[in-house]
Amino acid sequence: MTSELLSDLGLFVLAVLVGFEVISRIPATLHTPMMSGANAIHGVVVVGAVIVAGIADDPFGYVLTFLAAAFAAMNVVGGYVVTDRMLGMFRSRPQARPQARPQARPQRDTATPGTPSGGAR
Amino acid sequence: MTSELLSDLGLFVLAVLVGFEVISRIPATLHTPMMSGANAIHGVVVVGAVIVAGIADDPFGYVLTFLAAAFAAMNVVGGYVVTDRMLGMFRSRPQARPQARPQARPQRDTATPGTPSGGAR
Amino acid sequence: MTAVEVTVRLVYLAAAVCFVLGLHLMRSPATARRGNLLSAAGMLAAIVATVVLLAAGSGGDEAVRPLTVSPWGWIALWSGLAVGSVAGLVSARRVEMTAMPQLVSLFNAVGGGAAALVAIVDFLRVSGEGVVTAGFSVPVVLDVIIGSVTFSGSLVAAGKLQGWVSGAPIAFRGSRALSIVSAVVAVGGGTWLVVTPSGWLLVAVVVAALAFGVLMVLPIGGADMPVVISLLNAFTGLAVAMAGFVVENQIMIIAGALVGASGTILTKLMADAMNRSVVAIMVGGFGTGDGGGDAGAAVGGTEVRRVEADDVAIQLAYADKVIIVPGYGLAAAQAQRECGELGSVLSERGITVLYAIHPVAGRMPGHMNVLLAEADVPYTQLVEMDDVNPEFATCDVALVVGANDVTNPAARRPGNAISGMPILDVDKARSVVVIKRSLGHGYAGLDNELYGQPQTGMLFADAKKGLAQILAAVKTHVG
Amino acid sequence: MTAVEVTVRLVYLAAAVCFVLGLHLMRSPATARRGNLLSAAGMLAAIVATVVLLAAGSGGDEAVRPLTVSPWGWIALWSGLAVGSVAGLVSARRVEMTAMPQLVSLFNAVGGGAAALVAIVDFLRVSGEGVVTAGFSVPVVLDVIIGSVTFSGSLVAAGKLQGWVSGAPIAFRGSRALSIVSAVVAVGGGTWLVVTPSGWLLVAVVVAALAFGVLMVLPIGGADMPVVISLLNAFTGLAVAMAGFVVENQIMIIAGALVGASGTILTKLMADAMNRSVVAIMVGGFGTGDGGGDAGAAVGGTEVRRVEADDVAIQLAYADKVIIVPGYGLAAAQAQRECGELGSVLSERGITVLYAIHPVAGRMPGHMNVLLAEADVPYTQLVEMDDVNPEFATCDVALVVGANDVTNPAARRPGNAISGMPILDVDKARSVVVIKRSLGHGYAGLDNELYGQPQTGMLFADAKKGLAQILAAVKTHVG
Ligand SMILES: NC(=O)c1ccc[n+]([C@@H]2O[C@H](COP(=O)([O-])OP(=O)(O)OC[C@H]3O[C@@H](n4cnc5c(N)ncnc54)[C@H](OP(=O)(O)O)[C@@H]3O)[C@@H](O)[C@H]2O)c1
Ligand SMILES: NC(=O)c1ccc[n+]([C@@H]2O[C@H](COP(=O)([O-])OP(=O)(O)OC[C@H]3O[C@@H](n4cnc5c(N)ncnc54)[C@H](OP(=O)(O)O)[C@@H]3O)[C@@H](O)[C@H]2O)c1
Repeated sequence: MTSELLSDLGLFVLAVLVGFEVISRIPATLHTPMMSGANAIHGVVVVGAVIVAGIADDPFGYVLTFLAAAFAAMNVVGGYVVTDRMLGMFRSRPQARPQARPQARPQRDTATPGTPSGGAR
Repeated sequence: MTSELLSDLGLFVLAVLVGFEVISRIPATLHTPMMSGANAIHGVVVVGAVIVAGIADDPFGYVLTFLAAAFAAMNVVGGYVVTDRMLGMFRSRPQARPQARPQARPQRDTATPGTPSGGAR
Repeated sequence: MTAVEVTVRLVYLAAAVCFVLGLHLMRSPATARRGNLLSAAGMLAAIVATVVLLAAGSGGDEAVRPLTVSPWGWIALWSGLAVGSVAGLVSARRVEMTAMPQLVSLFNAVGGGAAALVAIVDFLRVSGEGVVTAGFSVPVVLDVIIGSVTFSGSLVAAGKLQGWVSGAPIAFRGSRALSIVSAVVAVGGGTWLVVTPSGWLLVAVVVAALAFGVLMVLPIGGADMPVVISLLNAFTGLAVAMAGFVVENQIMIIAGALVGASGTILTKLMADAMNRSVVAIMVGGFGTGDGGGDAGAAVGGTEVRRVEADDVAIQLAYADKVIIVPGYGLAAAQAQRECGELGSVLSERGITVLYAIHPVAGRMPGHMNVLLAEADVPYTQLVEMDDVNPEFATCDVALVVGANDVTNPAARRPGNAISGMPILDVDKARSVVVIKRSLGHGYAGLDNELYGQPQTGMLFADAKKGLAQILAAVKTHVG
Repeated sequence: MTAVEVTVRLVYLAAAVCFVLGLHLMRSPATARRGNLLSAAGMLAAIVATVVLLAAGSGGDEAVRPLTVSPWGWIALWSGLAVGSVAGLVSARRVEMTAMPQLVSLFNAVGGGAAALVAIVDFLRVSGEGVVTAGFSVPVVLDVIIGSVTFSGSLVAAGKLQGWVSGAPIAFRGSRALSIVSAVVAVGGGTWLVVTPSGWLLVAVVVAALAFGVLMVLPIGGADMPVVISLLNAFTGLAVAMAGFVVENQIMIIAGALVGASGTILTKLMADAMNRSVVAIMVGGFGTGDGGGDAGAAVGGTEVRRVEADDVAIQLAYADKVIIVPGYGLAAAQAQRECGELGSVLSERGITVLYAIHPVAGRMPGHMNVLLAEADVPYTQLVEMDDVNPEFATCDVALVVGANDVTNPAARRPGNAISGMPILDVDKARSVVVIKRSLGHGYAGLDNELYGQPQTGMLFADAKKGLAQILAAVKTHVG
């Protein structure tokens, strides 16, 4: 094992730890955007596609480069855009709603009609 | 900058991120043991003291080695032991206490004597 | 190392920080969007840095074999990037919110595929040069296997959710045996490849892994797909990290590992919320697709009480507190806007309106939140299960819209498919109204005892139509 | 790399994982102890691996200069380790729980000192060989400065808490100027050192940094010390990470960075809980030491109502729900056992007993938890501020034991030293009993309006004695 490989392994392990820690205890509300956000991050494979372009030197290589670049770009662009779209929906509207009337509840038995149609199926 | 230094820098940065993430949202109850636990971890400097022993090659160096080793060992041993002692106190006793009597509260004005001595100072 | 190389490495580190902070910020709805932008900015920086590195003619493993891009290489790269970007952009912009999971799955597929391709290209070159070490071939094999499995598996998963492949568990005679054989071939061939590197062996491994991906996902019910997709998301992360090892690129290693780990945790959170184990799902469990049907069935022999939209409207209009319980049916009927509008009309009348969000209502975690947020429901009204459950006792009407399993009191008893799953305490409400098309079963295929209880009224309708009727009735009856 | 070197690196990685998991497990009381043990196991492995590496005669920066330990080196090392271990063990075993902060501070000091020494030794050797790069000298300088500041600063902090140095802010004419000068010398000298490496310059930097450490901590009030200690803890972590860069050792880099970051967050959490900024504390704020005194003062001119132990005992014995509010006075009087015993006697009578834990009650975060846990109070009875505040309205007696600022309603008004600090809503209780020695002020030096309110009775006594009297009275009056 070379020293580089060991260092890279160290980066890998620490990144795994960061990944574990950063996710714990997020609200369920955000599970799906979070999954989508993580999905966008693995679009970093586009970096690999760029490197592959530097490796390829025959038609077959170029085809694979094209494929890798297209796949990766789709992942990264689509991933971020769709996550942003999802998250954009989470803005809270400025809304001055009277939050729960102050305990002045009417006699509900009179207010609520007795759900007349009770026909069995 | 050498490649090694860059890798080490990467480890440093990722470890910082792990540190930030791992601490967020711990109960205040555990702040002090946590501080103490982190304190013990920087006792890893004992590894440095060992390396220094391999560097030192004159009496002055040996004196510094001794000091570094003593300091570091005190940190690491003391740190872990004291943290363990603190945490050992957090065991919950198995105790079948009647948790809040079921709403059968006596008229408290009769039950609680009227705190007689009201002398001003 | 040249100055460019050093700079690129530092940019990579900064990008890694952006990714982590981005995910961190996503933990709260208020900062989530900013987090995603930060992450995207880091990504852009990393990509640009890499392009610059290649253009400067350096990079590659330790500058032993410096990378230079031929004109054809640039053409392939840029045209690929352009095509992929447009495809990603358009699909992301156009997708319906209910079709999210399949799109994410598609992105997983292409991500995993790209990771596998990276390893394949580099392996072909390196093995051509004849110096393959285990430190190189092991990540190649892992990358190719994981990437290929993710590619085909994610495509199948997306197809199932989209309805192109049947959502029901598909198993043919010998399919299990075949999937075992393909796994053995992939792993065995991979091991052999490490010992004696060869291009043909690589092809065999790829084919076997692709087959395994398909065979792994086919027998899983469509309703379990979200968990599967989350798992494949983590897989793709791992594949990318392995690709990072192959081309010795740190940002791919870090980002891939980050996604691999966080995706794993997410998968576990999702599975936990459904009271199942990831293993059970992957092996193929009780998931039975989203079967509708058997409309005539009575609940355990009991009769149910039908109600009409007008009744419901009046009940709602004169309530003090209404809790709306959305479920998969809301998503299936695309009724989120009607639901949100009803909520806001009631709110305007001074009625306290809450939405009870069960963690696994719908078909993906947070499904309901995303839908309702799309319909402009303020997220302060979205209340998670543990917080909303005590509220049912004091609410006048609980309006269940297309939810079934998550309200089924049977979960409190042992011995059935949802035993132990935490549920919404809808049955504690003074009055319950359920909107669904029939007495059909939910995902777990169980009768719902709630429907037979005296305080429950059933409004048999498609969720979108039913809500629209109620909304109209509310407006008519209480100008 | 030799096989030993590779193995050591892998062990280091495993140790790093142990440290992180250890900290992670410490987030919950149930698993905290296991976490600490895991962390210790990782530490042991890392140390043993390093010793093996040295014994095998390899290691060091890239094997360019392999490390070998001379017999004298081994002697110095082992005797140092032995002395340090015994000192650490004995002090950790013997320390009173109330003296925790000063001990942690002492460990910070020696840790920082060791980190500085590591850099000094390596610098002397490398500069002797005449090949000092910036990549080497920059971490050396950072390590030496941070390590030295931590060393002297932590010693002063410990001295203040232990009472060896006055807890009051110490400032003499020109002390601020002197501290600025020492900082300038340290940083300037350090910069110079990077340009032209020299042993004497290093000595100057060390001396200046030591002086700065002392001058930085002296003007800070004793009561602010816990925040300072936490900050110095983070500093030590950083110094160790820098030492790791100096000797190119990965586990030191990782563990040091981990502590540096987590320590920083902890410091911020502590300061936040006191409604102060870390900067304000370090620059020297309103902290005025733990002054007792001015026993005769009436609260804002109002008269207070005195009560006796017997009254309190009867009130408690016939209550349904009692909330005990411990504060610094409890720690100062070492009255935790009496407090816990009173609580358990009341519990046995079927009374609901809760302990209201304010985050900054006492003089370090979690101070009260640690004390009460020592006195065997079950941690289910320890309720944090936000959870316990609603309980006061329904409690019969709130028993305040040596707490002052954390109960002062003045915090709800702007314009005073504790404005905005969250407080315990003790004044909402039907009846309040305060045990303290006098009407003396707390840490913030403010009158407490609670004491003048009609429902409040004052029991003037040392907390330990007062509680013992109440306990005796409870036992007598209600056999
Ligand atoms: N969220 C996740 O991550 C996830 C992932 C996989 C599986 N699951 C599982 O999915 C279930 C979720 O529970 P749930 O209560 O949300 O849904 P559910 O139990 O699956 O029930 C959905 C109900 O909606 C009704 N429905 C379908 N289309 C409708 C339409 N157009 N209009 C009105 N109603 C319609 C169906 O009844 P009719 O046919 O009678 O209309 C069905 O009973 C749980 O069992 C959970 O474990 C969740
Ligand atoms: N927890 C932390 O991390 C931390 C760190 C630094 C500063 N602080 C600050 O410290 C304060 C903590 O509030 P607190 O309410 O716990 O304490 P406090 O406001 O400082 O008051 C403590 C009280 O205990 C009394 N006392 C002292 N010795 C006693 C003894 N032997 N027996 C009985 N009573 C005794 C004193 O009154 P008598 O003299 O009349 O007896 C004093 O008023 C806050 O202002 C907080 O910001 C906290």
